[in-house]
Amino acid sequence: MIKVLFFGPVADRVQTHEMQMDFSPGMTLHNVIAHLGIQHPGAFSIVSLIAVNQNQVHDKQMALQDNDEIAFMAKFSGG
Amino acid sequence: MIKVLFFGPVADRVQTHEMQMDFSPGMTLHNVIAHLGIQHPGAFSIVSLIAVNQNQVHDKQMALQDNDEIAFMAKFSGG
Amino acid sequence: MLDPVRIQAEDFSQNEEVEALKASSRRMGGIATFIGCARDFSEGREVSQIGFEAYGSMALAEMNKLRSEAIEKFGLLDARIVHRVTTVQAGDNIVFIAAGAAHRAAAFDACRWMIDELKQRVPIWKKEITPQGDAWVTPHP
Amino acid sequence: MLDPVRIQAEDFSQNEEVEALKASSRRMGGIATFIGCARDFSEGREVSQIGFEAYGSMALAEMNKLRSEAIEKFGLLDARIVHRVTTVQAGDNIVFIAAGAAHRAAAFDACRWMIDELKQRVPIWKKEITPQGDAWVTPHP
Repeated sequence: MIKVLFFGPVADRVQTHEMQMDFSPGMTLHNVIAHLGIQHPGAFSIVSLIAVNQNQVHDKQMALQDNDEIAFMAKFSGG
Repeated sequence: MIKVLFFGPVADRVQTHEMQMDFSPGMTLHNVIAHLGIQHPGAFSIVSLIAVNQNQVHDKQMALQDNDEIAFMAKFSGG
Repeated sequence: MLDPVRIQAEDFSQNEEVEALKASSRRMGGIATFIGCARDFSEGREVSQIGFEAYGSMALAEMNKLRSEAIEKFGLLDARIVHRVTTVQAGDNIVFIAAGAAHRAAAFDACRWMIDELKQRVPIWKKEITPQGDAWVTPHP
Repeated sequence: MLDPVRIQAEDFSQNEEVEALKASSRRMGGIATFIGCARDFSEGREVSQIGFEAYGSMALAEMNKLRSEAIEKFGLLDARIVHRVTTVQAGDNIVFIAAGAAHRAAAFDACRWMIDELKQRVPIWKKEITPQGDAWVTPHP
């Protein structure tokens, strides 16, 4: 299973904070983005940071592992 | 009367915090400095600021008024 | 003793935080702090409340990293970062940053650097709740 | 309510000072504070206590001027300056400065400016009391 997290404005647009996706060997971050981006284009248009296991990731070709936690995030506005 | 004040390191060297001097018409700040400077050269060597009535004064030819308050001060080290 | 880096709903006490900071060293001569609080209006709109949401585990990890980096970069004796994640009213505290150093220049530089970096790097989002409706805040580019 | 500019022997409470500062405006988004405290050594010498002496009336007048100038110069919503004049132990608080503004840049700039100016302009002197004897502090040129 891959755990997918959404926060703040992104969560509002996806209308959930969390979903699960089945893991399949060879799966990349790009596969997840492509799959979810089609269903939630409005949410993904404001995604500016992606983290895998709490670390920011720039390379969308990154291979995922089972039980990874992916977070799709809009620009931070804390402080 | 002119009130003369000393603080911190200057007061230590003069060995007092306050003295009175008779006022005479035409008296200038310079007169006071000349008079006290001879008696307390060690104290006056560290004076770097002079205030008359709580305002810093640069012009030693300044005429004094009766009841003026003069302060002889070393460099500040508060904070 | 409270942890030097925290995300919490409840308010913080500056007295307690500064006390804890000072406890770490007797060589501390200067402490710079920053408190961010909720304004009652923003960009011309009236704001009655501000809501916060955080990616808690990542936010806490980033805040800890930020603190360690600041201590290293500015030669601090200690530093603290506390961010509230809850709904606050106008005037309420949001974030607290403290930097303690032997001398004041390092404390000021570090405190400012930490709040600037926090805004860039820590996954927290704020939503302004106004009489006209709610809106997530979009940071200026 | 405590006066925003004070010289006093007793310690101050950051909580109380920040509360008083915030009470002046609901538009305050950023508060920068500086706390100066007594280090247990200075220039390599062990310092057990620090004594302060002030030209009280002039010091208070200068601190009030400093506060007004900072509010004007940096567009602050409010500012506070408290200096203790007494004998303090290592770790004790000496001076507190706070600057509150709509945004953090002005608060930081003003807070730093006020402590820098205070050291230059306010007639207060400190004496370090060490096991080897007392010595008035000579500020660096």
